[in-house]
Amino acid sequence: NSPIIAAASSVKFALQEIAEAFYHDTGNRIRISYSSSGNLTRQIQQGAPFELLLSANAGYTEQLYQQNKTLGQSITYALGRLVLITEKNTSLTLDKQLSAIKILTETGNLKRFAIANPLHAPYGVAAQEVLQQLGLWESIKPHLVVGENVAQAAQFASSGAAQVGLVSYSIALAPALQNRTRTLLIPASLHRPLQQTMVLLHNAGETSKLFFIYLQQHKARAILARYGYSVPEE
Amino acid sequence: MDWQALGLSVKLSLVTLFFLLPIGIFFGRWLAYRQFLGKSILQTLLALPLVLPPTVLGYYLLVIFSPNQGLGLWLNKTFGTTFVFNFEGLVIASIIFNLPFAIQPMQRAFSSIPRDIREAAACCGMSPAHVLWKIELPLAWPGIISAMVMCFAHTLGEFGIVLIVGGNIPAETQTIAISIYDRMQAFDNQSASIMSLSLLLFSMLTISFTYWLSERSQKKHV
Amino acid sequence: MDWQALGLSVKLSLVTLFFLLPIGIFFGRWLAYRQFLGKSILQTLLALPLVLPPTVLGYYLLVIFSPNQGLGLWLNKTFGTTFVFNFEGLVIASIIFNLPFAIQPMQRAFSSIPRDIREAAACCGMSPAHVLWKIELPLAWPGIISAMVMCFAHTLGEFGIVLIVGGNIPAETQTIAISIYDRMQAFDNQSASIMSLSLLLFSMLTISFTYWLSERSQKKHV
Amino acid sequence: MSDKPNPDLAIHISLQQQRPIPLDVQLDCQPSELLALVGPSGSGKTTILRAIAGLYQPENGRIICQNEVWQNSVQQFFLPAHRRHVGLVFQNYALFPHMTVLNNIQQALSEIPKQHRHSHALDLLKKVHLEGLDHRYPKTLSGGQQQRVAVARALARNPKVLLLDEPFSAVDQVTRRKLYRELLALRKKLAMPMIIVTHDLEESTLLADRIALLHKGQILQIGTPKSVSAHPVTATVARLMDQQNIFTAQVLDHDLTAKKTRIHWLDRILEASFQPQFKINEKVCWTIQSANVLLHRRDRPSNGDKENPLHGKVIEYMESSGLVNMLVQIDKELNTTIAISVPLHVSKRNGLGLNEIIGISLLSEGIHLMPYQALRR
Amino acid sequence: MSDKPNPDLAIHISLQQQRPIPLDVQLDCQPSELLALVGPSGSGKTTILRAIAGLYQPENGRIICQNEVWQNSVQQFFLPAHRRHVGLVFQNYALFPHMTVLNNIQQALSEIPKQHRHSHALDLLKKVHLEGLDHRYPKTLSGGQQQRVAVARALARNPKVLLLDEPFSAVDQVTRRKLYRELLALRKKLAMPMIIVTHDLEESTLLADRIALLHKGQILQIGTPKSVSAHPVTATVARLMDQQNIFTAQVLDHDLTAKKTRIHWLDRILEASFQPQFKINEKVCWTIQSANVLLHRRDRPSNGDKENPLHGKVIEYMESSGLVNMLVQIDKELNTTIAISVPLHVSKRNGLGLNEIIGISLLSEGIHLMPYQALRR
Ligand SMILES: Nc1ncnc2c1ncn2[C@@H]1O[C@H](COP(=O)(O)OP(=O)(O)OP(=O)(O)O)[C@@H](O)[C@H]1O
Ligand SMILES: Nc1ncnc2c1ncn2[C@@H]1O[C@H](COP(=O)(O)OP(=O)(O)OP(=O)(O)O)[C@@H](O)[C@H]1O
Ligand SMILES: [Mg+2]
Ligand SMILES: [Mg+2]
Repeated sequence: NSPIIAAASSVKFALQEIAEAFYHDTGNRIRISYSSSGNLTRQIQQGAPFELLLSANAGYTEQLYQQNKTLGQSITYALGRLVLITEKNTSLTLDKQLSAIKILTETGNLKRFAIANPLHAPYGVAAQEVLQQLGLWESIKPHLVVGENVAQAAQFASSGAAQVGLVSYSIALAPALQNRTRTLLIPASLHRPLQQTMVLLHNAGETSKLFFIYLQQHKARAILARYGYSVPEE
Repeated sequence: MDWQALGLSVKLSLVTLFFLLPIGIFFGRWLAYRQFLGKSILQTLLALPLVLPPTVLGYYLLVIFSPNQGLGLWLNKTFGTTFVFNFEGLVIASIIFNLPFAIQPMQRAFSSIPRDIREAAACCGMSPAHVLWKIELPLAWPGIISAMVMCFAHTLGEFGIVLIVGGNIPAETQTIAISIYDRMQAFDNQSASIMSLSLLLFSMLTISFTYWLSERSQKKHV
Repeated sequence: MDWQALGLSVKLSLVTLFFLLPIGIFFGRWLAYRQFLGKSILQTLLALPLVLPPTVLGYYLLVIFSPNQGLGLWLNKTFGTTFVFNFEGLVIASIIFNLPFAIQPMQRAFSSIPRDIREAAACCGMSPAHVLWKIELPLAWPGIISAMVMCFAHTLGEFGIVLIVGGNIPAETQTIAISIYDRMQAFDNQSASIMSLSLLLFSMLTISFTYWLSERSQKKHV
Repeated sequence: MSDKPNPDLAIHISLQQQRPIPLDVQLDCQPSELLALVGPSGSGKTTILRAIAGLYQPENGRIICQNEVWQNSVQQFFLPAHRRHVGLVFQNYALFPHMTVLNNIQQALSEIPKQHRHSHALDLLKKVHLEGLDHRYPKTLSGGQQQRVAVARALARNPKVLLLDEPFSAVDQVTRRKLYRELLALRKKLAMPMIIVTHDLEESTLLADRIALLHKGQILQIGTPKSVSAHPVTATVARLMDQQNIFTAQVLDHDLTAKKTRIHWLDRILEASFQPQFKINEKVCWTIQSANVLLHRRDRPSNGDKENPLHGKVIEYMESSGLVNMLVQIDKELNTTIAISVPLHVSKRNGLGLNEIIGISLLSEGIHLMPYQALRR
Repeated sequence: MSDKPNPDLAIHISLQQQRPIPLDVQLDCQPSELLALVGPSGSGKTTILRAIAGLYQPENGRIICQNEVWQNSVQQFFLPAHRRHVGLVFQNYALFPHMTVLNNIQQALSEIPKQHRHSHALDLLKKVHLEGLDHRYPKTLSGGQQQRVAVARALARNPKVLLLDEPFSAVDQVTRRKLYRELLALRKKLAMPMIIVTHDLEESTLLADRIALLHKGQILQIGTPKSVSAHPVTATVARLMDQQNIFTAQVLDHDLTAKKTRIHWLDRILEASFQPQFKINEKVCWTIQSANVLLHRRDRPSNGDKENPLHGKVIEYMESSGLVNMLVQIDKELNTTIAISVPLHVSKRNGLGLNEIIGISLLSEGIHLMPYQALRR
């Protein structure tokens, strides 16, 4: 009976492949329950049988640690990156300073700008920071459409319902999106690091512990990097 | 308490009911009184909006109404408006996901009216519209009311579709359900609970008043 | 296609129906035939599960049934099992969020049975149970069927509550709705669409067959 | 009830209530007795049957059937309908719409062995002359056919009391006559009380041992059909029994030797049957059945013609199935008329018709006196 | 129809169909005429009314009312019910349960000005003797009260044709008599055809100008009530008209001078009214209304006694509202009986009773011959 680990939906792309590799290398299967990091945290607090939590936000793992639900401290296994995303055939030029978007707001041509919910989604928080850094927050705020999570924000932007959006790099790399969108990586300096943390929960078994370690090893890090994460120094 | 969101939700519910009432009556009545080939298929189609997860249904609506292509493009050209990220879009989405709750109970309500009573009405010289208004609607009323109550509650509570089609824009598409959900996700349990409770209380008052009114009007003759 | 998830969903739907049928019949009948103080309040309570966003309702259920405290603790001690993060939990959640869909239409169905027919049955010496079985159920059948169909569809499609209470555990609590939702979130649109389509087709077949059966049995005497 | 078990197979009913439906009734009905409840529309007949069946619970009531208490409101006891063993034909039939005719009847046969039910139900269908309709659904039956299914279903129960609420109202006369015969045969066979509600006075006379005349929830008179129609206790009863000849008069004297009572009516003196309970000079009402009014035959005068002879003009003349019903105007100013019916052939021989002046005699034995009350027509 | 508008206010009905309900009917009804549809239960009476009202569409039908085509199946034309202007009383009333009595009636008053509706509806309620019940809901009314509301509602429409499906079946005899009077008054006032379905032969004789006897969807005979009951065209008609005295015989000869036809019946010879259309030696059925059977009075023998005298034993003796109905056994082996009814006082004077041997005479004028058919009793 393979252990269940909980993972934020946003790491699904990479994690799927890592789990395959893990199975290939160790012969152990894991089952993964995806949800928002917040949901998962709550479920863990209410006794969910998860053995490992991969959160998109350092706050949740910390919270669980404080509440003595974990085996030890959390570890940052990757850092998320933001990209500016737009539908393929828009004429919008994408640049790191978002000047084209600035012009749109000034000319009143910006209709909808998609981000994840800055209230609770880590990529939403980061997106807000980026916009604030660039001094665009106030002018874009009225045009925001806010996704439940970063995937939803990407859906907004990729379907053309919103002109442009700030989403995670890992999502932008999804094959279905790559064909339909153009993206531009946002400098990591424009927001606080998007720490993807993980923590072993107190009922973690051997397999989970193995996987916890596996995630910190080279093979997993390579996969993570391929899926648009910066990987912290070993 | 997010009064704005509550207001929006109530407005959305009422506008939805405003459209659903005639739609439900029309189709409910039609399904109740007509026999035709493929009736069970049609009835089935009506239940289907329930089968898909709301978010998924919402995504398909988003794609369909998105102004870049197909229907959305045409709508945009024709009416100069899109049906995503605005109140109109929410209304359309609400209507679609409430169809089963509106039509099914009304169909049952209409089909439980004895045939000879409708016949007697025709023999009194009432036109079909008149019969509908004076005989069928009053007799189907309990069923219609409970259909409307379900739609009302369901619209207040639905957030999956609304979130996707509406884009969670404060004062425009951020309903109370989304607002509660957001607080909850942000671990603002207290706000979420207060808002949930207020919403429950408000619905409770509205709905039980509705039921009480409808019971009272029934009591005399049932 | 995620057959495992589909299987789980169908199983969940059927088990839910299995419990909801008697519950719906009991309460529907009770509400239909009894007059009592606070009846409208009770009917209102039945609609309330709809008012809260499913995820939020899911949280509250999670808290209530969580084995750490209160009811959940007691249940855990008494039955040796928890009702969260497993199939049993899903069933309970399903039952709760389907209550309005089960009870309301059944209430209408029972109350549209003419009183003198039930009286005639009593005068034939049938005990109340016998009357229920031989007279009321067959006559209320169309309403019961459509209630069951709604519950079936709704259980297939609900994912908010299921996600929270069940924990999205593959092969255990990951229903087809969640599975579709996950694919959608992962921009695996093709899988999501194929799965949605299959789910729709499957539901369509099941439901229209059900309707067809029920129509056919009605045709003779209506 | 006594200590010894007493083989009382009768049903005893006593119901009292003010509102919403006024009721004040005491009735009993012996096994094999057929009691007819008659009375104007809205007088409470259906309500009484429903109370007996346990479908309606009057405020105060005591119902005992075959020594079994069905209701005793003093002890707050009320036996539910399905445990009462009644056979009830509803005024509006109340057939089970989702069952065939045969199935409808079989529902009430739960107390006989399964394998006999089918043939028993078919027997009953035959009794109500509905052979061949066994597999039909109620909605495909005519009104009268439905009603007969309802009768068969009520009989099927093999009840302790049979309650029939206008069971033949929708059935044609020929079939009805056949059903009467079946009912009377049944009654001899089964020792149970039967209560029938009917509007048809002829029906009640033909079928019933006793009739109870109901008015506004009260029983005005109980007795054999003959006695109630010939000797109504009040003018109201006479009117409700469809008696057309009701008048007021004053008692003149009692002739003890001739056993006659003489009364003063209009400006005439009439000889009535001997009814000394009325005082001399007392104002009374009197009535005579139209069959007790004799036509003076122009072709062959008879002795009887001398009895209370009167003359008048025929102001209404109606033929109906071999009989002629006439209204004879005795006093033009007061518009006093007497109804009389004669066979058509007699009418023809005597050349009767509208506006003819004819002589009639009131048979003194047929003149029945009742306490005075103001008459409204 | 002709080119000139022809002020034909009658209704013409012609319906044919094999399945599911067999129908083959041609009828018309003149304005102010009251046509009674009679016939056994299930013969199609309700179906015909429904077809006229537009609630049932028979396969082939042509209905023209007051020169307006309502149905013409050749042209595929079918006017929907609400445009037909019919007043219909349903066999089961079909009142609107959510409306008061007054409101029920007002629904059919849409064609008169709003301010008059209230008083008009109250008037109608009075006509059906339901004053004071105007604010009641149907479920609080007794069967007969509901039926009368239905009648008032049908009248309210001021229809082009009035269709009454057993409109008085649940109403007591006294009220019914009053309603007859109202109906007859109405009929004089309003020039519309009226078709009434009834099981009550007395009702049809009292009310109807003509009766149409229906059997299995076919009209067997149409005519005045008198002619149909006195001169049924076949023995089936006689039987359906509740005629009890139906026998078979053989024509002996026709006496042209005495205008009599003689027939051979059992071992007797009877004189009948002159009916030369029947051939000598032809086998026939014959019938006599029981009112045309005369009792030989022991107290005063009369000339009439010589007409077709017979003797027999009384084997059934039933009193009912001043009349006595007897079955007299003429032939014991064949169990041939003749029904006769006499006034109670006559019976008493002659000391009649069960098992008495009595003499009777069959009035030759009352003996009516019909084509031969095997009789089933
Ligand atoms: N719920 C009620 N509230 C008030 N009055 C009622 C109610 N139900 C019945 N009644 C009245 O009670 C009286 C008795 O009704 P019931 O049905 O017993 O009459 P009935 O003798 O059977 O008449 P019918 O011969 O017309 O069937 C009627 O006058 C009716 O109007
Ligand atoms: N849907 C149907 N299918 C087959 N037969 C039917 C259907 N509906 C009615 N019938 C039959 O048609 C015949 C005529 O019915 P209808 O109601 O016209 O009779 P009716 O003359 O009004 O009888 P009653 O006097 O008993 O009311 C009946 O024998 C009935 O059984
Ligand atoms: Mg009654
Ligand atoms: Mg009929």
